[in-house]
Amino acid sequence: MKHTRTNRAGLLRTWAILMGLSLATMLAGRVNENLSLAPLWAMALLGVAGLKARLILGRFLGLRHASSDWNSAFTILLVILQVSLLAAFLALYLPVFHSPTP
Amino acid sequence: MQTKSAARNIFYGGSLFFLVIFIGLTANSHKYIRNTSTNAETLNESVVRGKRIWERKACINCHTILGEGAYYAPELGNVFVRYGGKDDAQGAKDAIKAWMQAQPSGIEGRRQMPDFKLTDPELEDLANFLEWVSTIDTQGWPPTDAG
Amino acid sequence: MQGHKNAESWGPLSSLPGNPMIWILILSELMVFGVGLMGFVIARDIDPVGFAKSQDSLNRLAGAINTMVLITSGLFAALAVEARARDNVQTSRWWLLAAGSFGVIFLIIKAFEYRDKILHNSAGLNENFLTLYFLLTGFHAAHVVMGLVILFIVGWKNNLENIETGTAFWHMVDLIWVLLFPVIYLLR
Amino acid sequence: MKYQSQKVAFWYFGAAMALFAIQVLVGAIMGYIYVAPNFMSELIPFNIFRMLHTNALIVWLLLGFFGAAYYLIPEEAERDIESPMLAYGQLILLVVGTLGAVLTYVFNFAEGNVVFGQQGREFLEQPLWVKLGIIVAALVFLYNITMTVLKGRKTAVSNVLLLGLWGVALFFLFSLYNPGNLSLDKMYWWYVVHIWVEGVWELVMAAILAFLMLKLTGIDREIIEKWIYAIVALALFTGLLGTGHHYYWIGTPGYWQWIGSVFSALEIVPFLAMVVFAFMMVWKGGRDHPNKAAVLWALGSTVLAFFGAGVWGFMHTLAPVNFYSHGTQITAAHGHLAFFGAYVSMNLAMITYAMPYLRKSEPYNQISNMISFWLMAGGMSFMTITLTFAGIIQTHLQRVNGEDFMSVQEQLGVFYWMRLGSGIVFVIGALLFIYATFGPKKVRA
Repeated sequence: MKHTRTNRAGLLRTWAILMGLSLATMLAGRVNENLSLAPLWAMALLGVAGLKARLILGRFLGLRHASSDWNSAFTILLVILQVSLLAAFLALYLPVFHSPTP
Repeated sequence: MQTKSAARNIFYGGSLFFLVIFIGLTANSHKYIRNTSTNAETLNESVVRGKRIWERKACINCHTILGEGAYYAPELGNVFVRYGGKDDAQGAKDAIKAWMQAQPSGIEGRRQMPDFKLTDPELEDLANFLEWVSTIDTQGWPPTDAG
Repeated sequence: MQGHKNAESWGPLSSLPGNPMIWILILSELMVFGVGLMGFVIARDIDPVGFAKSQDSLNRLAGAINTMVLITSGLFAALAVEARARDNVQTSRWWLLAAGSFGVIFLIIKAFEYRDKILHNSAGLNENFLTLYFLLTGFHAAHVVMGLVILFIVGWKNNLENIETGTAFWHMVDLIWVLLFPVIYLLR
Repeated sequence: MKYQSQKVAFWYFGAAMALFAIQVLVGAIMGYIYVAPNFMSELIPFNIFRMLHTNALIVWLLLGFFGAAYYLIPEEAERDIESPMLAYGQLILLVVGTLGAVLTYVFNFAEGNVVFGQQGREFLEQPLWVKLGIIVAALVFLYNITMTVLKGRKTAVSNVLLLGLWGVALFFLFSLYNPGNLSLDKMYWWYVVHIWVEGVWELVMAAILAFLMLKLTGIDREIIEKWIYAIVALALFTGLLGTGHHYYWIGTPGYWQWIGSVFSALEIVPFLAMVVFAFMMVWKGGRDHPNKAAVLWALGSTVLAFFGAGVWGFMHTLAPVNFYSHGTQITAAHGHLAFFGAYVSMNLAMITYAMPYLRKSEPYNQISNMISFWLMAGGMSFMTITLTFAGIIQTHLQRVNGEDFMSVQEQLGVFYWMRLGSGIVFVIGALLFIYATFGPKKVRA
């Protein structure tokens, strides 16, 4: 176990980026409108979420002070998660699902 | 030493956290069983007596009920349904009683059910119990009437 | 005893900041919520129309605001560690209080959302959706409550390791929400 | 053996092994009844044998746990047991209760009696007076052990062990609650059964494993104790909500299908952690402990538990799979390997380790002990595989095609013959084990 040394400016910068990403998602998604996302938008949405999660891990949780193995491990984990979610989301576009909807 | 006591605290705290959630969910399920998935009105004394007979004859150590038990003899959670009780309740109950009374079959090479020497009222209670069990909302289980 | 096994040796986990147990927890939680979210998206594949309709009945704005509440709360938690690392105990306590207060705000918004959902508009919605919505966000909210308790404890037993470990839990709750929110509220 | 009072464990292990012998012999009879159903059917029906088989298992595992605690707590706390007399009294109480239960099941002399009649909920058939006796015995035990620990050195091993055993006693209280509503009955029944075997027993198992690793490998206590917390944390974090995998089809709400699937799927993780932990410790420890059989049992236990509880549990724990497999021979397959791997083997590991010290003999009766390991592990693995195949076929014919239960069973005869064969191998292994540990002392040449 080890302790991390962070500085305030860095934390504030991380916070600003996270807030910026959240606001951007909110505006781009026009939060209160009921629109279907095209595959590209879904990919962007999940990508941004993964990125935010990675930022929280690296900056707030101090993962970037750990070994590079751990850093890649968590990156891979998040990528696997978001890609699987995306794949499951896009599965609807497969012809199997193009049966007549009720 | 530091990290170990922290490890211990995380273990205690985390376990307590999950225990509280678990108890909360069971409390919710308790209410659900009472009000939604089982029928309190038909759960009369005869059904409860039937359940006690089911227990003291250790039926569960051959049969299963709602899938739990000994896998040696058929599932009885839906035996009432299997005997056609949805259309003819009395017929199904009579058939269950007749089956009980015909045991053991004594057929060579066939699994044997003991003769439990139940009286007529006891048979009635047991059949009522099995009828009540078949009305539990089990999320659609079992997949076929074979149990 | 042979070898020089130092007391801090957790094997590969040693190089992680904060208590290694918290990282085991973070990994497990990522798995639990990851599997839960997968279940959600797959259940959506079965009834996309019902899911879209159900999702439209959620208050997306409340969810988005809550994202920012938690992110800000995370900043405060991180500042608490930073203050404590400079041996500034009192400041770190203030930051923890700030982080906790934002956690409470999160829960209040959540409570309004739940009340809305339970009282008014659950009829005719996809049952899988509702179950998963309540399970995933409810389980997350339970973590927020737990996090508040932890923040209180580490504010009280105020040392650097405790604060690092306690805020790590808090960040994890934040992290989970960041992954949860878009999938449940936005993906459609 | 460093403390005189550890000797108590000898009698606990002896009683446990006597019941173990009964359990496996009854098991073999049941295996025979499966292929020759008329055997003894008028004299002692199958359901009586089943009660003996499962109850003997539960009681002997508990006796083993108690014995293990009485053996390892003095070494951990660095003092004698608070009261050896109480420990012997507790054993007598348990033996009397066990005999009482056996007589009640076989002769059924007090049927329907609230206090003396058997209470036929699976695994909890003990008459009320026996249940109360078990609770008293547990209280005596907890008092005895807790006092020993409180007055002595406190270690993570004794901490976890104590918590596990307190949990065993606490959750057993739910066995006294038996409502007339079958769904409620089942929901709280699992409070005992699941939270025992997939919760607090895992704590006991992990504590015993940690103790054995301490003794057998010479790895630093610091390292072992941190791992033990990580393992038991994973066990309870997944195991408590993992109870949900029993709440799919018994009248409980549908959300349990999600909770049960997710959390019980992760129940494999602590078992994997135990395998990794045990092998790492043995590999890194490098100390060549003379009791090779104990090392074999400890390592074997983690691996068999991983497969039996972990892999075989995972196979049918997801709700959509369980919908079809629930209550078939697949459950039987899983149950057998899980119990054997996790709890039987860990108990036998402890007995293998402790007996030479308790009997003041060198631990060199090992060849037969190690052979017994391979006989039991091999027999049980083969049994698991045959039952799995039987279960898969049963699931298909009965749950998908909807064929009648008995006609399906008749098509599974060949698997039941193979199961009987593997069961007999297991019985031979079990008897050999008892001979190896309790038989004539072997002195170093």
